[in-house]
Amino acid sequence: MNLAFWIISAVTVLGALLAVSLRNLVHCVLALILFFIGIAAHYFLLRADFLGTVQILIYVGAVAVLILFAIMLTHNVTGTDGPREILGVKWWSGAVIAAALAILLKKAILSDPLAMVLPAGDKAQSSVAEIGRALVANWVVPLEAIAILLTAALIGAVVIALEEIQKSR
Amino acid sequence: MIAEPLINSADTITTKTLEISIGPQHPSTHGVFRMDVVLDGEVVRALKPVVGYLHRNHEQLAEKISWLGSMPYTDRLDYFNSMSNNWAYALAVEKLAGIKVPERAECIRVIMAELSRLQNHASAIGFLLQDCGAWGTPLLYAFKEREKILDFFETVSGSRMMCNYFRFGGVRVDLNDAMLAMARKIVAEFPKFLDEFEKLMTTNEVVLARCQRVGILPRELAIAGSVSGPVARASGVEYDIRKVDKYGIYDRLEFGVPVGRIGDVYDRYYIRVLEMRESVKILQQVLRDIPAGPVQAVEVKLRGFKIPAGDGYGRVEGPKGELGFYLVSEGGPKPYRYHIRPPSFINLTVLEDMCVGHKVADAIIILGSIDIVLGEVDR
Amino acid sequence: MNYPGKGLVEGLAITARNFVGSYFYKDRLTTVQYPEERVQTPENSRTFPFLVFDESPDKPRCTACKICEVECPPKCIYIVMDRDDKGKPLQRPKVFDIDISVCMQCQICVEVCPFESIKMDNDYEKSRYGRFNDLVQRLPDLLKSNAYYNKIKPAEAAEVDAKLKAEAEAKAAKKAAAAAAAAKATAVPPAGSVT
Amino acid sequence: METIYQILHTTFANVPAWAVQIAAFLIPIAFIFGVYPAIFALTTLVERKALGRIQNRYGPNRVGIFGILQPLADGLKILLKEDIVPRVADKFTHFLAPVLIVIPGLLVYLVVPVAPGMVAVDLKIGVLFALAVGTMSVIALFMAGWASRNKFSVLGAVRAVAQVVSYEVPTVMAGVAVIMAAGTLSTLTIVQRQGGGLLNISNWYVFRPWGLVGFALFIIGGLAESARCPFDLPEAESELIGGYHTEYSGFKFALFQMGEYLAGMAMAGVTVTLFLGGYMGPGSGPGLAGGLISMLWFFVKLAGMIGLNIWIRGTWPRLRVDQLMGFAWKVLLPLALVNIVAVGFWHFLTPRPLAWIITTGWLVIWFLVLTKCNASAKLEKREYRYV
Repeated sequence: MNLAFWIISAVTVLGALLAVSLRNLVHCVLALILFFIGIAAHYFLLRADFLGTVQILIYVGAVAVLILFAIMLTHNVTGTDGPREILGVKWWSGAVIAAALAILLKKAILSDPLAMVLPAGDKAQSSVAEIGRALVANWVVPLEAIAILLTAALIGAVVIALEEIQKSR
Repeated sequence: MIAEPLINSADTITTKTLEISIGPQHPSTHGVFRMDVVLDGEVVRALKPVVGYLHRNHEQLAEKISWLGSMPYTDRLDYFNSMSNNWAYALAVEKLAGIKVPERAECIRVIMAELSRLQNHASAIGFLLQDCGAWGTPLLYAFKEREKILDFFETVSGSRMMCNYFRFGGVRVDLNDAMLAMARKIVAEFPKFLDEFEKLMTTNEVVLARCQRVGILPRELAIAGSVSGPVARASGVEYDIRKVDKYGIYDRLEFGVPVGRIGDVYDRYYIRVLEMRESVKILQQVLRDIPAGPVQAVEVKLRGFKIPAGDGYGRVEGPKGELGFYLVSEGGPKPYRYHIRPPSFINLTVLEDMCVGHKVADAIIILGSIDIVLGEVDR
Repeated sequence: MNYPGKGLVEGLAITARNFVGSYFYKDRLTTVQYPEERVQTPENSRTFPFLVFDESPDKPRCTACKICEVECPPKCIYIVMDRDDKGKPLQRPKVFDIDISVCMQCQICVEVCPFESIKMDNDYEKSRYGRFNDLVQRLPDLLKSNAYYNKIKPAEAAEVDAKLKAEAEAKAAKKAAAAAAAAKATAVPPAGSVT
Repeated sequence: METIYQILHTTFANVPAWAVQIAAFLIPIAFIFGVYPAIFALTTLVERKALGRIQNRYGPNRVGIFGILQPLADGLKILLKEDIVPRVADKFTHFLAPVLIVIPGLLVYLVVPVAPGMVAVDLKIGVLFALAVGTMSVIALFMAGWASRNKFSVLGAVRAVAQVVSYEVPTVMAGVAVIMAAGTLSTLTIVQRQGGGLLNISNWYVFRPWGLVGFALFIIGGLAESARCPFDLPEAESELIGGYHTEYSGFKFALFQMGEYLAGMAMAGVTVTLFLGGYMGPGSGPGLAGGLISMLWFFVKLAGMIGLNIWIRGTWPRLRVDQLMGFAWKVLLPLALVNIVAVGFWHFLTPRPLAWIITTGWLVIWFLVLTKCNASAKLEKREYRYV
């Protein structure tokens, strides 16, 4: 089981690194998608198949497309025309923040070995039913709040679109 | 005329317009024809038609050849219906030279022109629906009917599309009984095809959604742009040369001329369907009472045919619109000036006014609904 | 009863009828499998011109009068008259080329030819590999017998033959009459001088 | 996969466990890779012949007896075709796009049950997995359109992405209706729930009022997702020449075709599983004979769905982009939500006839309301006068 874990983690980290270092913006997004798929693979590895599928459905299917559309609206997408400095001042500040974060999380990462997370039986029951029951039973209020938020967002999108149609007619 | 590059469609995001050229090598421009389209997203902001790719210098050429010599070239103008092109040229020369055409030849001319109108309108709506996206089915049904008519043209004149069948003062070959029977069979089967076609497409919701209220040509613009033919009649212009000039024997035949009201792509489609039904009525009348007699005026010489000096303009109601020939003769065997009024070219001038504000997909259909043929546009 | 998808469903019904019909009714299926089956070309159909000869290929009807070369709109015919060794023109073409890549099959040459020597063929398989000299039909390729002409266009050929025969008889009759007249003229003076 | 593992384990007892494990894993994969691309090849031929017959002409009949070898000939031809990559194209993305378009098409078949117990992976979240993987093709479409640096391709790609994303929502909602009725996400149990009843047919979900609506939504969603007529906007020849695969030639173009056809067949497979009772048919059941008959039933239904696609492709013209979007958001999505409520009624109203009346009534009322309020495609009464 560990071998699969290390391979998938390597792919995910590679995706993340590429996402920040490639010149062409579209390639960065593709690397980001590779990263999302890597995370989905982790979920499948941990027998959380519902979460893995939802990860693919939401992140790869919708968020990545959103980012791609956002890129379409930017100008220098191919990254060849603008000035590029990778080792400028920003790089150092980034590294310092990352180091501080690592120290804080050290305790959580190293406290428990991997085994604890894996469920007892080798063939664990699918988590869909439990997630559904939990969502509707003791997490009902946040569920309804999110529902209202999403509806508001939907109505907002419609309003913006209507404005544009009024203007262009 | 090209719109300024940055259009500020929303106060925050400025989107650039996309300039693409549809054509000259494009699946749905009905020939070598280019449209420089400025797109804002999917919406057409500006459209400039570019023509001239198929220019063959026909009018200059005609001044070097004898009167009869340029008759085969008129087949290549609107290569979909060579019969009505021939008729327009023959009519212009007969008006100029004062030649009288025998009765049977006039009947044969009406038969040929109306048959060519049937196959032209059938292919026109076939191509229009092909542009709408129906995968070739309506087009091939229309072409099945067109094949029958082209076979009849080949049996009579020798060639399917380049007939070169009309002569000054009549027609070249007489119709024997076998050919008349063939024509009657075609005319009898045509309404069956039309009913099947109408049931397939006229009430189809997708066609309605795509064609209704798209590319509206207002009546005043149609008259101002001197648009002629089904495109004008769909917008409400009541003008059909067969009724105005009453050339040939059209005054003795009773038939209706359908006129629309709104003038969008759907009207232009349906006007052509109704015109086909009228042409079938005309053909039935002519085929019923075609008289016997000579098919060629006697006094027309084949070689050394001269026309007294002067100029004249003869026109015919072709399937695409008013096809006219303006000829100037200075008494010699060759015309001094030979000018053609091409309906497709003139109908094309209003293309931009119809397309602006619509989507790219609509621009293609509007072009299809005008039914242009590049041989006639570029001459 | 007009339910929302009525037009769409009717359209489907039509295509279904055509689909099924193409298996049963022969008139619905109009494809002709070209190399195996061929469409029988009608008699009047015309592709490219050819020259007719009566008895043997070296005596074509054509007298190289060049009327067709002059009248041809796209100017695709080139004729050189044959001369014997002393330079006297023979009524026969030495060179008769038709460039079928230029010819637009308009059949004006057939109408203006006074000697009924050039006619329209209806053999449409004339594609060649070469583009320049393959597509120019020389005199030997153009010459075809009158029998061939009768085979492909019986009605038209019969009409032409009848016309030619009538002319020949008229000329023979005229010559006979002229000969008779000449003979009478020579016969009478001796009688006249006697009296 | 578990059933194959048991079968193999019992028959080859002496073979070590891990070898049997790998074999049990590879056989379904081989089945999917073998059968479905073969069906794709056959579909291209059947489609061309059927379209031909609709248009009163023969389809391809030169290669092989009735044109049987035509797919082979097409494959060979496209292998030999030169693979032109535009100079300005973004090489890496241009190369990756065709690969990424085929993967989702094949992944969906993992969860489609072909016979009792015969499903590649018996995922507990089968339906959700099938629909989630369907969205991955969006990325490949965009990459193809963007990488070829051709204005028409970009237009086609933007249209394709908008279309697939906006038709994904009604399709998933329609799937939710079936999941509520069956109570599980696993495709195998969904199919088992549709068994029984008269001749194994009367329990299919398509014979329920809400099932019929769901079935229609799934067909329309399937057509839209695989960009087939009347929604073939992305590669609409008359406007955008080839859409996102204009700049592809050679085998990359064949991969695009395969990806599109496989996605279309995958949606057809999921529709058959959810609504037409997967492999349930008069003779199907466990055991060798029953298994074979049920497999036959599955492929007959799949062929029926593909036939419907071809039939529609030969008849209807295509919609415009804004009508397409309007249709998805203004008609299909509300209908799907209404359908979910209908399943709620169906579940809680125990007396069968009462449940039937209420759900049918509810759906019909909503259907009329929806068609009334966006009645754009009504035949305007046009009168033509004769001069």
